[in-house]
Amino acid sequence: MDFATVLQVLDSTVRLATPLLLACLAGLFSERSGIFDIGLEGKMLFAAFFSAAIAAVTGSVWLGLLAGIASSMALAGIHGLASITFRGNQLISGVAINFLAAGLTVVIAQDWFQQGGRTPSLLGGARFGPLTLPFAETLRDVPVFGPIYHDLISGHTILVYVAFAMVPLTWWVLYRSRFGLRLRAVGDAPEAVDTAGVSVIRMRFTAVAICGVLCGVAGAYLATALQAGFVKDMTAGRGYIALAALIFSKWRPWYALSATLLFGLLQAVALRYQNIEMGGFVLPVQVMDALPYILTVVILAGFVGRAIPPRAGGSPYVKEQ
Amino acid sequence: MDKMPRWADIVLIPVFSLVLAFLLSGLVIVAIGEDPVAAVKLMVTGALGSTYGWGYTLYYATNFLFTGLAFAVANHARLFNIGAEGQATLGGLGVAFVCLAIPWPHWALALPAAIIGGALFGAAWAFLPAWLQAKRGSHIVITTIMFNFIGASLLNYMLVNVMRPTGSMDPATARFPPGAHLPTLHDLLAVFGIPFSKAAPANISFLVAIAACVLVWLLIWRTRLGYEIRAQGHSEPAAVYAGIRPVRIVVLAMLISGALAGCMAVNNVMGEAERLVLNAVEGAGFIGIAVALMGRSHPFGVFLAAILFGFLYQGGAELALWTTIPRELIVVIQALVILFTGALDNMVRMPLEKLFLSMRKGRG
Amino acid sequence: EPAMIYDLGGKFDKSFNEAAFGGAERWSEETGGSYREIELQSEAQREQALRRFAEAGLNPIVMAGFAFGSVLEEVAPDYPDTKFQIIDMVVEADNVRSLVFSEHEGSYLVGMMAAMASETGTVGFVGGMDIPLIRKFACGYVQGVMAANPDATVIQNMTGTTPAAWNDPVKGGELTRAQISQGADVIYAAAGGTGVGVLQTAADEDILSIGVDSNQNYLHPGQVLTSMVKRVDVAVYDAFKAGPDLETGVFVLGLAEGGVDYAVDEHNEDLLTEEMIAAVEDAKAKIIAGELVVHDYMSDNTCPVK
Amino acid sequence: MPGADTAEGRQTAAPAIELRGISKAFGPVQANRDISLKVMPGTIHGIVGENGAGKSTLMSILYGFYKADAGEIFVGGQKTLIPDSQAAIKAGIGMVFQHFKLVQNFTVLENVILGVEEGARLKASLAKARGSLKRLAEEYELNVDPDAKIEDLSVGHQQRVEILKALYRQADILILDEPTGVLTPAEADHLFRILDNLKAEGKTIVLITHKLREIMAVTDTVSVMRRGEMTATLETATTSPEELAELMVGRKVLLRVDKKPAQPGQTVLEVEDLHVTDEDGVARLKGVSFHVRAGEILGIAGVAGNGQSHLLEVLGGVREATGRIRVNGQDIDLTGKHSDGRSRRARGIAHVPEDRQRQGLVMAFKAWENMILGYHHDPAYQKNRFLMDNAAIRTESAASMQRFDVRPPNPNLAARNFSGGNQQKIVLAREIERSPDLLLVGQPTRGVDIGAIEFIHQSILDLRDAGKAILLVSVELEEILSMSDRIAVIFDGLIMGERLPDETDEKELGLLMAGITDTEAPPDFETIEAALDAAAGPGDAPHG
Ligand SMILES: Nc1ncnc2c1ncn2[C@@H]1O[C@H](COP(=O)(O)OP(=O)(O)OP(=O)(O)O)[C@@H](O)[C@H]1O
Ligand SMILES: Nc1ncnc2c1ncn2[C@@H]1O[C@H](COP(=O)(O)OP(=O)(O)OP(=O)(O)O)[C@@H](O)[C@H]1O
Ligand SMILES: [Mg+2]
Ligand SMILES: [Mg+2]
Repeated sequence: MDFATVLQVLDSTVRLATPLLLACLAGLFSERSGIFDIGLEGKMLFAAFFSAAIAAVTGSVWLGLLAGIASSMALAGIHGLASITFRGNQLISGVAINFLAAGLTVVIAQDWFQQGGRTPSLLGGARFGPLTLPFAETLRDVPVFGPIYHDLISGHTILVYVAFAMVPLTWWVLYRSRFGLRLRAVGDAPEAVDTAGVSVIRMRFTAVAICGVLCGVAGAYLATALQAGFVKDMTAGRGYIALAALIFSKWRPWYALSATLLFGLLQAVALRYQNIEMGGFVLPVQVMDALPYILTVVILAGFVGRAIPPRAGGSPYVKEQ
Repeated sequence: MDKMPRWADIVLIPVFSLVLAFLLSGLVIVAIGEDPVAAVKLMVTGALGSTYGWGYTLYYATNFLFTGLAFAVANHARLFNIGAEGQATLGGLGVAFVCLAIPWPHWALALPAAIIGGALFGAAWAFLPAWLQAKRGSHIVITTIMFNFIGASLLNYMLVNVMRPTGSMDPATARFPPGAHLPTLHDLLAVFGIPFSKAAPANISFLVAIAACVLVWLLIWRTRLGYEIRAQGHSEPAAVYAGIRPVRIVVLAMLISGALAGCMAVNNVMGEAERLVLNAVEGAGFIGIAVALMGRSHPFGVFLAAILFGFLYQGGAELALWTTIPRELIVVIQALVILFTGALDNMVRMPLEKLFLSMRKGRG
Repeated sequence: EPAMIYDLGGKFDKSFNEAAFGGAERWSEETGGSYREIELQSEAQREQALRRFAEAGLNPIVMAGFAFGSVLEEVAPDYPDTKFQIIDMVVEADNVRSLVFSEHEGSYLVGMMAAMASETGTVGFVGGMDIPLIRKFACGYVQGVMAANPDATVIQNMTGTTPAAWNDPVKGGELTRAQISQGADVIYAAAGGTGVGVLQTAADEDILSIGVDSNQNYLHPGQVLTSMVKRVDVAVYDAFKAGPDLETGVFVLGLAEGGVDYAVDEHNEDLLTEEMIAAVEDAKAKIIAGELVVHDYMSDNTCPVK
Repeated sequence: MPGADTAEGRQTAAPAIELRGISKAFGPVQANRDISLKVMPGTIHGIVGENGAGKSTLMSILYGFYKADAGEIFVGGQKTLIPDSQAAIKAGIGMVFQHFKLVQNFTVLENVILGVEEGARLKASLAKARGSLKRLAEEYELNVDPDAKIEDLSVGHQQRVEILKALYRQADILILDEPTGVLTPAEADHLFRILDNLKAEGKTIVLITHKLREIMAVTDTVSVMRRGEMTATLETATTSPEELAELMVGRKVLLRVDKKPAQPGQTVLEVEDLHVTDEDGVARLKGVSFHVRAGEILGIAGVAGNGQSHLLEVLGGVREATGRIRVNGQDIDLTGKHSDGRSRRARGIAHVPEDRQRQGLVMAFKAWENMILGYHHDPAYQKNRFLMDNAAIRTESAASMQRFDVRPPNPNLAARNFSGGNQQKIVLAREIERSPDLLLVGQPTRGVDIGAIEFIHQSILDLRDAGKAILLVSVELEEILSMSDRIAVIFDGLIMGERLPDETDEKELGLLMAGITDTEAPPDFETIEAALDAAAGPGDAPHG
């Protein structure tokens, strides 16, 4: 594998990892506050649709992004209502949200655009274009660093940089800010937060809202940056993979980055080397297709070990039975 | 010491929740310019108004019963088995092997063999995630998600490259021999002189599923293993104190769960399609999660929830057949039903509890 | 009143089912007639839809997809007065019209065009799922490429193994990029909704793509080399028009019958050189005349070229 | 010096806290009924009452944790609305809950600042809190490492953190709910000295406890609660433990253990050179040897965290170990398939674990299901090869709950719906009713009211008198001294020595517990204190 190929695979890794990373960090905020969220998939899908739809109608990708975020937050609001206010089952609520998004996006898309549950293709300003970082062209010919900078680091859409910037930001918020302290506390010992005079409900709603924002960005990334429009079910299970990455990363931001990059890399490699010949025998495409998943299990079993979720995760905060 | 009579909790709350879900669904139907009353009528008559409708409703319900029970058993041990989809896929493979291996003389022989085949394959697919969880602490949610994908790849490979009859366009196995065809409810009820639609796919697997319900109920609440599973699920330290080995419970609970999921193939693969096709499970594994959670992991609750979802599926099919309501709208209705009955139930419960409490106080 | 049954992909799958839908709509517009339709949600509904429509007196009933074969075999004899038309599969029954398309022939032609349009000598193929039908597309395509440029390389990829494989434009886009990085500059997509992503990414990366089933040239004018059209729309239109008098039997719709073809319109005419058109038309004529036989993957489950 | 100058203050100043007509129901349970209470500033007020009397509920209402259904709260004479803890903190109220409200994986510092951070960034808050904590620690002798994780602290230290939390929030009124339930006598003494200091500063303290000794020693006034109502409020000086006990329970209670001399028989349990290393690789038992004979109680005294919990767990089959254990002369496997609780029970060992809510009971199980926990394989409970005989189990459980005076004696009630004392009785009933050869008991009366303590002690003594061997682990020196026939003191994974109860006293045992065997030159108090601090390793979970 030559250097250029490595760069291409890594470049692909970055693109594939970005939506996972955003969704994973989204889940991190929610679950750190004690609200489990298997509705990442649905929120992303919802945002993918609304961002594409609004971008298509207005011609502005930024309005699209806002719409995506708002729509994802609306679903997050339902999740919060069900699991915080009404102390419902968080898993059921998540499942319902996934269904709701899968159905509503297509119904609304058909109603609005009559294009078979798709949005029109986005053109020009209705899409996020690649950003060329400063000096990318000039530095291009510098050996090793040049290509890395030009091909791998530069040339992504803004949302990719946002996603990666979210990692240190999340870390800082989580471990260095008042909000983060309370967030971590509320996921581990809500009664401690409550008796310290902080509203558990407000903390959890805030966390769920942040989750909505990040899922919104992830969905918008899929529909308006990577692709140019919405296609039904276009999240294709990425929400579940993000959930797996979240557990993999043991609910920590830097680990989340590594986990999603790992998933991205495994996929990029599997896509790039789909037809591998081993001594005259061509590995069936199905093996390569399953490879990322198999490797995930192997790595999980071999190196990662036990993941302990936030202690109060998954259960509503109930003071009185 | 309860705040509300049990019947209110079991009957009133689900009914009110359902009504809410349907009201909201009605609004969505109005929004896209259709008649909600007619739609609901069509769903109800289509799904419950004839033996034909019941035949389909029960067919779907059977699938959800198996996957719902599968999730419920694991859930009693606090294992979130998200992998019923993959386990049922593999169960299909097992059932197909059994059905194609021997020219079965009679279904009465083929059925138990197929149950064993499906259960074994389903259980096998659950084993590794279970073992990894028990021994290595690998989170069962990740491993079962991964095994769903791996299972899909495996099935794809088997159907396209191994089990497909040459020259066939369809990535599916050959038809099962007639001796492996299961009697439908039409055939079964005809024995008792009860007329039942011939066209509907509900078959003897429904009875197998009901038997599975009873067995799961016995297992969980009447056997030592069930006792140990529940103890482990509620409190691992207490289980260890009681001399219960967590590794054993995790593995056993998942094997049973996988076996139940695998048994679903007896219904859809052997009973309905009579051959194995790609994606035969069609998301029933995920519906099973909702069914089990809505049924509070109790076989009877799972039964009711499965029937509800069978109704939604068949009613939805009727909508799709006779109206221009898009099929995704049915998904929306399902979502609302799950949301209101499963997650927003307290929205109904809280005011009801207050009502009952004040009534009790009023009385004395 | 005729009826149309779409396969699980749904009538807006941007390719096969959507073409069928297009044919039905055209009939409805032209004749003012109405028709029934259903988009299946589950395997069990195949038989259900067939029976329910037949019992309701709908005639003819058209279904799109090979997966109906096994069910139709059972159902058709029960409704001798109803005519059925199945696309992509042969069902032997008196009241069934079976239509199979020679996708390999159409794919052969676009393969030739791909090879001729390619500057790098490397072209790509993105399929939805590794199933025989898609292999048939791929095999015809590769033969065409090799015919035009024996030294060419064809990179073949499949998207996945779950139904999501047909609706994952993001993965389609990523596969496209992977193929581009390996030198491909023309990519043929036979992957439903995933193909939308292939065409999009190809346009973004300034290479050429080839659409499938419907004419997809308009999606990215000037950047889609051509589309391998499969006239499912015509098949449906004709069946609806014939009504209950639909002629039954097995029909193979190849280049000769106009069942498959490559698309030329205002969106891609600038991309096609005269030389290209000449070569392709020549091959087309030969195939129609029977002088050139494109190997059909389905005939023996193998492809003579890689 | 309680009394002297506060007496006249009481006439002039407004009460620090006044509750009027507080009522609170949890669903159908009326936890507090029309309760009124006045506490004068600068005094220590005690509250006693049976388990479930409503003490914690009342104080939680004052702290804004629960909302009262009816009633008013006055703080410093001002009517104050306390809808949440924020409001309580503002009103100068601090509370140390019965079940600590700490974030286990946070450091002490993080726990202290939680909710009262200085700004959006933590750095400044942490720095400031570090300074204040140091000052508070010096002022009140509240030493804790500010950077230690809570889960690594002993319960005693966790409690200090809770007190620091309240002081850091500048509480003038401090509520302590059963603070000494998990403390050693030395730790308790230390706590009471702190309380005295606080009182001297004019702070007001409310103390809930089951230990009448403590009430008599430190409070100025005391209230008694019974079944949700406030039945009496008395000047401590004018009452006696016996009177309080009777007010609480509604009958005369025997406050001293009344036991016959032991009649030891043959050796039942022999432990030789037992070693245990825990999950983190820390050696917890470093070669422990002892024996217990039939008909005697061996008490194990020690500061929590010195290995007694691990010892119990090894003997009970919850944990693997190396070394040698014999029961009735037969070797017991310490590792592998036959080292689990089931095998132990088959050998006649019964185990009342220290932590009843985590280990001893499945809180979601009904009482009858808990009554067979660990014995569910017993043939007596099986209907046939496959099914259990639930009806029989239920009947037997009801009878056995009746005998052990579990209230309510309803086998269909979930364990979590019983009060702490009654939960403990369920565990004891289960283990004792099987008449084991060897009974292991950990902290049998932790958090349990005096009525129940009397009963539990009597049940254990009855078993002893029936000729069974009993190993009693308790951090309550008083309990160890009054119950045991022999006492072994454990320190840092080693047995420091054995004493007979009549030939020793709390002071000597306290020194042994701190690892000091040289009784010739008794060290001064500070040294013992420091040694005990050091002795307190990672803590147990707060009791239930
Ligand atoms: N959060 C709650 N939800 C429901 N019931 C509760 C709750 N807290 C307490 N109760 C019930 O209220 C009653 C009073 O409980 P409380 O905890 O105040 O008693 P207590 O006097 O503190 O007992 P203990 O000495 O055991 O601590 C009991 O019957 C208890 O079961
Ligand atoms: N060396 C030992 N140390 C501790 N317990 C033991 C030992 N050997 C056997 N036991 C326990 O004593 C009980 C009876 O022992 P026995 O060997 O008769 O049973 P078993 O039927 O062989 O046990 P199992 O069915 O678990 O193999 C069992 O519960 C067993 O676990
Ligand atoms: Mg209390
Ligand atoms: Mg201890």
